[in-house]
Amino acid sequence: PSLEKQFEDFRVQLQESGSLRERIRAVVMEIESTTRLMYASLLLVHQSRPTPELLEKAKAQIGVLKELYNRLAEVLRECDGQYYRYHGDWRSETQTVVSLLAFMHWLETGSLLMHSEAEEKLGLNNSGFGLDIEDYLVGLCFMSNELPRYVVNQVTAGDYDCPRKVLKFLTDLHAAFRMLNLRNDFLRKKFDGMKYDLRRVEEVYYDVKIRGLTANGDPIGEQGNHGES
Amino acid sequence: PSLEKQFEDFRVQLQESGSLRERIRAVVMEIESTTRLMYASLLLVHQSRPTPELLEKAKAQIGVLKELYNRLAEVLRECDGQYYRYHGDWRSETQTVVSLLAFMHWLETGSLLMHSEAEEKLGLNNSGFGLDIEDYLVGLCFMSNELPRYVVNQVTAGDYDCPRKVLKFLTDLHAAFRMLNLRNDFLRKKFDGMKYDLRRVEEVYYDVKIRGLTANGDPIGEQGNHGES
Amino acid sequence: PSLEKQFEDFRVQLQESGSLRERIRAVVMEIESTTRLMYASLLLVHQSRPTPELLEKAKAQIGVLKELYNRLAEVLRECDGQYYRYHGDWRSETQTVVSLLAFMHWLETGSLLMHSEAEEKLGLNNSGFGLDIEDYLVGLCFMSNELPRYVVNQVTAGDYDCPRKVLKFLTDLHAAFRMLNLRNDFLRKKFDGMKYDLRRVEEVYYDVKIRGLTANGDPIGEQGNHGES
Amino acid sequence: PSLEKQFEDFRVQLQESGSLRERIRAVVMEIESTTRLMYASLLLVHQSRPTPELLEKAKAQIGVLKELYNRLAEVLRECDGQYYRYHGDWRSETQTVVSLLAFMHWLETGSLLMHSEAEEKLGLNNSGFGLDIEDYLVGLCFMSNELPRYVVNQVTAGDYDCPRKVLKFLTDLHAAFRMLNLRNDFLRKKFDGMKYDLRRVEEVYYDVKIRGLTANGDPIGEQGNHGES
Amino acid sequence: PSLEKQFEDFRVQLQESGSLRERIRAVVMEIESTTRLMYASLLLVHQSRPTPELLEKAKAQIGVLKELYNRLAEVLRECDGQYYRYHGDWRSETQTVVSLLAFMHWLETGSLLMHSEAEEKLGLNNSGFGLDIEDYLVGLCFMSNELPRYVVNQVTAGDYDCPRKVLKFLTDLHAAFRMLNLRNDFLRKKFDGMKYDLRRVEEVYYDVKIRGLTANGDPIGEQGNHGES
Amino acid sequence: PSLEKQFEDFRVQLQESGSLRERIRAVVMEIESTTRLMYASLLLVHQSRPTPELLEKAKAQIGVLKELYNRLAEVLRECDGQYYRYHGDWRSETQTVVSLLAFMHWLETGSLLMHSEAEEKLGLNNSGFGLDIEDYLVGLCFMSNELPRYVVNQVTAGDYDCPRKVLKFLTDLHAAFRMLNLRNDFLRKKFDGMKYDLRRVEEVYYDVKIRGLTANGDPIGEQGNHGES
Amino acid sequence: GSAKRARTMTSESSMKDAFGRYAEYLNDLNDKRERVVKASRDVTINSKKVIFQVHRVGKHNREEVLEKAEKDLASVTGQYMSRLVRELQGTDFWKLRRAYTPGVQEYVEAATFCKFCKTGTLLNLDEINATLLPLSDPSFEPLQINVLDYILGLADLTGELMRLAIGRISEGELEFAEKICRFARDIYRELTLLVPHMDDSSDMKTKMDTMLQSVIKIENACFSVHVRGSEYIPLTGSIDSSSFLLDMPDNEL
Amino acid sequence: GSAKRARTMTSESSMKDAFGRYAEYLNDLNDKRERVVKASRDVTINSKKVIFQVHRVGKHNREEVLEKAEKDLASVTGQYMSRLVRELQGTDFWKLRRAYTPGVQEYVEAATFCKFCKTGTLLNLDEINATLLPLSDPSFEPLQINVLDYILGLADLTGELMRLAIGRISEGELEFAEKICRFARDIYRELTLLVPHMDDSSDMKTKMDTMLQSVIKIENACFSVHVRGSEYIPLTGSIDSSSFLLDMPDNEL
Ligand SMILES: [Mn+2]
Ligand SMILES: [Mn+2]
Repeated sequence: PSLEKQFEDFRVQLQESGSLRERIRAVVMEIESTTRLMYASLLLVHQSRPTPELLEKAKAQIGVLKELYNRLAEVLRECDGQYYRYHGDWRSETQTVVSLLAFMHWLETGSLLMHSEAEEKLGLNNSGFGLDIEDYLVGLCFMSNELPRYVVNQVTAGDYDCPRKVLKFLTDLHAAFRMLNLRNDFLRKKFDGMKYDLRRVEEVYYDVKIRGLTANGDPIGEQGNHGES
Repeated sequence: PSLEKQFEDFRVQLQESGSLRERIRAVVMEIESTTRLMYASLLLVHQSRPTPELLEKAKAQIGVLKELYNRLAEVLRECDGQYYRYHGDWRSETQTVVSLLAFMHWLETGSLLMHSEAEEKLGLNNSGFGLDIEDYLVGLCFMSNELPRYVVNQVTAGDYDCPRKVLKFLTDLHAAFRMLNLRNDFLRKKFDGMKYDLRRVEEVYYDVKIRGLTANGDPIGEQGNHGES
Repeated sequence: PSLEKQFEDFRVQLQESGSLRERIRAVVMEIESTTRLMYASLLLVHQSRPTPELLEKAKAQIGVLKELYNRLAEVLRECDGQYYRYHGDWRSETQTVVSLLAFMHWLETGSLLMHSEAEEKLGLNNSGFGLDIEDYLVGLCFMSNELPRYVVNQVTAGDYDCPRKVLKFLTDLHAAFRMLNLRNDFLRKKFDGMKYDLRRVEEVYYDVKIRGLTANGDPIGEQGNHGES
Repeated sequence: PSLEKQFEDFRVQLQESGSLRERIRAVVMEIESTTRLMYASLLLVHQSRPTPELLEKAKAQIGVLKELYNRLAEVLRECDGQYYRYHGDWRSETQTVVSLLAFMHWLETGSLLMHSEAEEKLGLNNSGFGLDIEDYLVGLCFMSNELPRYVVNQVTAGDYDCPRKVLKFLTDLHAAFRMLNLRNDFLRKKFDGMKYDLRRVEEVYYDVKIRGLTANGDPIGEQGNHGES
Repeated sequence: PSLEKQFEDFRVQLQESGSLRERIRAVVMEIESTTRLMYASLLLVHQSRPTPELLEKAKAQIGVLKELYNRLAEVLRECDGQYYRYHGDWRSETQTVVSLLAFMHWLETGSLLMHSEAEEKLGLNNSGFGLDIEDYLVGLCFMSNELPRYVVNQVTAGDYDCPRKVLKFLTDLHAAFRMLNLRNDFLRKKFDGMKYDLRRVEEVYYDVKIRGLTANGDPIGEQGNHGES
Repeated sequence: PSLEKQFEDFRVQLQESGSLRERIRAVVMEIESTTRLMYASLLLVHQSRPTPELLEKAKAQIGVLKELYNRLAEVLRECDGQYYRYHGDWRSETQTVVSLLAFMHWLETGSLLMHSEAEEKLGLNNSGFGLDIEDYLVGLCFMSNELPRYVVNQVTAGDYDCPRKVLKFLTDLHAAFRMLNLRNDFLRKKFDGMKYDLRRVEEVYYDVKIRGLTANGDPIGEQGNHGES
Repeated sequence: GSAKRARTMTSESSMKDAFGRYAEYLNDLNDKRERVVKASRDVTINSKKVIFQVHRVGKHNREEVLEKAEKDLASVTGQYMSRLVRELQGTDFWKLRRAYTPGVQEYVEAATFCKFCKTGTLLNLDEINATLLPLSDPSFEPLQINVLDYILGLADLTGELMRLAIGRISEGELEFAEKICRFARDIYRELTLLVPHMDDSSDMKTKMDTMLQSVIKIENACFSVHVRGSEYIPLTGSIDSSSFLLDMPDNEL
Repeated sequence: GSAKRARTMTSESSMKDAFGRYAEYLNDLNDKRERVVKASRDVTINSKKVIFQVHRVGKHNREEVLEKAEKDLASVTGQYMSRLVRELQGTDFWKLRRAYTPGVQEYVEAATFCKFCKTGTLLNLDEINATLLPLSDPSFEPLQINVLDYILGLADLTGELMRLAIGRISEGELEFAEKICRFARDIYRELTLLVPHMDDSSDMKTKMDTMLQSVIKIENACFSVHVRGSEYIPLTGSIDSSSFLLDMPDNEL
């Protein structure tokens, strides 16, 4: 009898935990689909100089995300102290969210999106439901992965000052990361990849500089072709 | 008796299904060998600017393929409504067929081979035997994988306008794919790889443009930008 | 424009197919949970001689299954001729269903559940939605896997006639299967396992016989006479 | 400055979390080494009928474990609400602990170690640091894996009543588990294995019973049937 | 040109080898199907005392096999010295053939089918196409695997002299095998299994002997309870 | 008793070896952290022309390293002749050390740090604790990987003589490496990468040369368009 | 200037000299490794033969079979282990361990297997190493099998013990089978405590799983004999439960 | 009866005789396999050395380096391949193929690599096999490398060609690099058509993937040189796009 009672209790608890997971999954799928939309908008920066309109469109989704994280927090509120039990279920999507927010922030302001700013944008700074630091850092690494591509396409489109700016930003970011004593885990692996982004941006900066394509010079097309001189 | 009767029926049905499979297999092996010949011909586009003769040779095989798919359709006609039962037996080969047709089509016309065009080329548009959409899409992903290599070799052969054209094409294709909400399956994985093709073509375009290498020796500025055309 | 139109069509079709899959998944999960209940009831045959009540309880679920397969058939009705496209989504559960029905049928009647009987029980014999023969056969193999355990436990419980009956049944079933010319696939592998079930039942029959524990002999101890059954 | 400040904060937090992990690791390694000693002691039950002395030796380690879990709880107390963040670091060892405790408990009392009893033995019932239910259940599955071997060796040592007792225990445990609706995860996989333990014990019981080997030499019939007691 | 010529030659050679393989495969499939028939006949020995008619039926197939191996040898004759290139294509089937021939031979004569006798039966002793010794030995192991089942069923059917004969035979065979030094390969693994066959036959032998069941005694069913005799 | 005694001895020995390993690990972690500091200093050469001060700071750590290797040698001294048993524990870190020392040495002297010089700097030349030659060679490959980046950044910073110097050095180093016969191991893979470093440095050398950017010329930014100079 | 030029030349040629030495070092090392691998293969294949020889024991040929096995083992030691020892002379044994560990493990397996069959006891590492001492040139440090290789070889031994036990039961040597069972259990239990301390415990963990399976197979065989024996007591009226498994008298077959 | 007994005895002893022969057969086969494996390892390691030697070519030492490589290759043939040939004498070559295929493949790789560097052409299988003929004892059927091993060796060749191409570009030998590129592409294309006909095409498929990667690496290197060269034409005013990559004059460094 006691044994059956115990397993009956377990059944109830496991079912509750299972249905919680289902509800988390539903919210996370919406988050995923929202980031997909944001990403589709942001992809256009690779095809032309980023315009305010383009950013506006992506930023419109931040409110949606905030709402979704709010719902996630509510779901989690039911099971106090078990944030990290289910953390794995939204980790990867949240890292993507951070990378997009940080990229947009940099496009607008040229500076790094702080952890507290990210929390604020997602309405996470209060209560027990925060933005895990490692997720934030992984998100920054993902953002860094986009920068070489961005620089290459900007230069192709004639923006010769871009490499310098990105290089400055990435050098600082890389230096800041170097201060951290990372464990041998996922974050460490992602950070190791940042070195290659930095190197690639240096190369582009070199390409531009050795050819004298300066920011205040004329765009490639309008300057006399350097081959002519 | 009833039991034996039943298993006797099963024996007959399984044998029929088995011999059907054998016949499908025979046709599919011919399809495979035809695509291999086409592929070997098309490999020559990497060695010089593609000439009409080269394409002609590969195109000659399309008729063979059409004939083979016709035979496949006939075989399948016998077992109504079981297209998807045997689908796995010709999937992978059909994806390769699509990738080759789409590549050839792009070489000739510079545009994407539509699903209906692919069906038409293979004589599939009628009746119950069509070209599965996912197979078509996977085929496009395979074609995309060939493009970076193609661009590199065309530039080496002196065609400096090629990267711009390919980039335009691939950017559009990639954007179109992004609209699809793909499940976490084989197609999704193949599509994820397309990003790297795009990135590589962007790099090649950058390499050409940063050096002011234009198709006809004119400065870049006077040509259309790929975002515009 | 045409390209976008095409991909828009694809998007719609893939979404439809995706939601179809979701609906199938919902029904299949219910089937799975119903078989779990049936299995839990049937497990008790290993602990005592099967009583009619025990079978009654399990049989009560057959109606539920029939209802569920009816719903599945309705879902599938929407996509004519694509039965086998989604077949993989309910295969494994259906094989379990067959194994349970066939086991119950044998307990009741001592004979094999025919394919048509299985279809009838599940309300599948009409329309385009039938019971795949290979699924039926795999289900029989699963049932066979339960028989050695059943025989062992029945003998332990004093039923010495059981091995003879099971041996007869299994020998016939095995012989019937041998008539089929199976491909080298999952079914073949499962059938190969049936040999071990047969061998084990032979061993138990031997154990009983060499010790003279006959059906109409005296019970091992002073327990109720097995000769009555 | 702000960026550096932020990363300086991160450095501190990551270091704290890292040193916490180091401290957990140190305790866990001691737990592991203690369970290894217990396991080596318990292995002796396979060599003869288990004597109280043998159990005494293993039980002496329970105090050590309790002390270690106490230390673990203290370490965790520092980071409120992050139990599940570090849970993975002691999971597997705790499952082993449960399996050993439950095996010893069964040897002594013939009944299942309850979750609350396990917590009590390890001094975990208070405060925020409890025994995760899934870990407890996995531990029970591990214990089940030991039972067939135990039964075999006890019979060899002349204890013919052991199979009956173990079969009764395992049948009940298996039935209790079946009530749980397990996700498709590690626990589910381990539970699926329990079926084979049960089957093996049934076989051993059969081997003993078919030969009329009873604990006190009486015919089987006069003993209780495992289904009854 | 020379390069293409060479590869063209290769292609021809490999294609010839491929078609050779197809022809081998056709013969091997017939061999397989013949052994299936033989096996089906021989299976009946498990259901009753082996009668000469039963053996006759199986032996009738030996001529078919001889003819098939003759055809195989002819096919192989075309590619001199490449016996072992294609060996893998008929290995497994030949091992089964040996096991059946050896079993039948033993049923008839009570002695082991020698390697040279097996070759003779299959018409292989001449020319370059022989019976590989390892295949012969593996075949013997397969035969050994059938013997415990045979003995059990014979005793059940009342043939009490069978265990003694099989035991003598298997003991000798096992002793002979022990003369070999094997690598850690398939044959070694199969030979390892023979130990268990030997042990099982021995057990049956003693079961019969201890109960005083003699060769010309009555069938088990007609005996009294073993406790009484 | 003898058996237990022996294993007890083993346990003691292995535990000692385990604690030795712990002590090695402690030293190696310090080495790792020291190289991290050196690397952080040296990274600045990518951001500006290397100044003596910058090198001074990095060189200050060499003494620390020497001290640490001294401690490592002392630890190893206890287990005579087991250098290579534990070698894997400090291999990777030592390769990094060599790469840093060799880079610094080259910055200072323009020549290659010899194996004996490296040993001397680390105080390893005496006794049984030396610098493994393969580790030394891998270290050189790591150093080579840094050179393309260094050259690119130096040119960007206006040092146009750097490519010539690096090219000369790397050409010689590569030629020297070609004297070795390597296995298909880690070193071989690293050496394969050196070819790409060499090619990249060469490209930069010609970029500078073709544009007539001379060592004592103005930095790129301040010079007019390169077409004019 | 030409002074600078000269320096470059010197450093260039000194680099060449140095790399010439490195090349020589690597060539020698690889050649030696290759020779050690070959010697190790020979040890393996011949140790396996010894193990097969031991498996030929029966009730009536015990002495002669084991004698031959010991002679064979001695010749593995004298012919093949000694070559391994010679090849390794003057090397850091740990550096090339991966090249010879398979051979040494198989050798340990064979030697301990022989010894157990002969005496029922475990051949200790010290005892094995003592037999290796005379093979070394006295001017070098002698090759001694290390603890790890010994333990790894011992782990494989259990598989052979299992095969042996099944065979012994078939021939009615029940007590010997029980002795094997106890011995295998003891080794398993002792190794349980050593696993976490092994230098690389991952492959040892796999071996432990295989070992446990072997032990369980032996136990199952003993179980089976036992329950059968118990059944026979009332049938035969004898309490000697092993008598029914004695070798068949010749005249009966 | 005793007649029956006698028959049993005979069959028993004839069984022993037969198994004695089987044992001898298996022992001989295993010993031979072992010797072939060793010979194959020697061929492998020494063929690799030849390949390293070929990689030492530069613009100025071409003749001497290749001469030495050819001499080394000849000694691999004479010393090690000949031993392999001797070991295999009188055997069915296909039976032991798995034991020697790694060595033969590496040998094909080395021989074709040498030949390509020397002449820019592909060394045919017939040509290789012709050099093996004299190694055989005329009384046996001569060992000839089979098509499969030749093709598998050729597939590996592309990796070495890739390394060679990168190096040649570094030294400014653009035309040679382009020649390598064409050659590698040709081999890849030809093999594409052979893959499905290989006896066991699975490992060949992996090799094809690796090959394609190597070809792409060569193409990328050629691309890179080309775009750089095109940029330099207007800068240097020269149409000789390769001149800028000539070896640096000594006095400049
Ligand atoms: Mn072994
Ligand atoms: Mn190679």
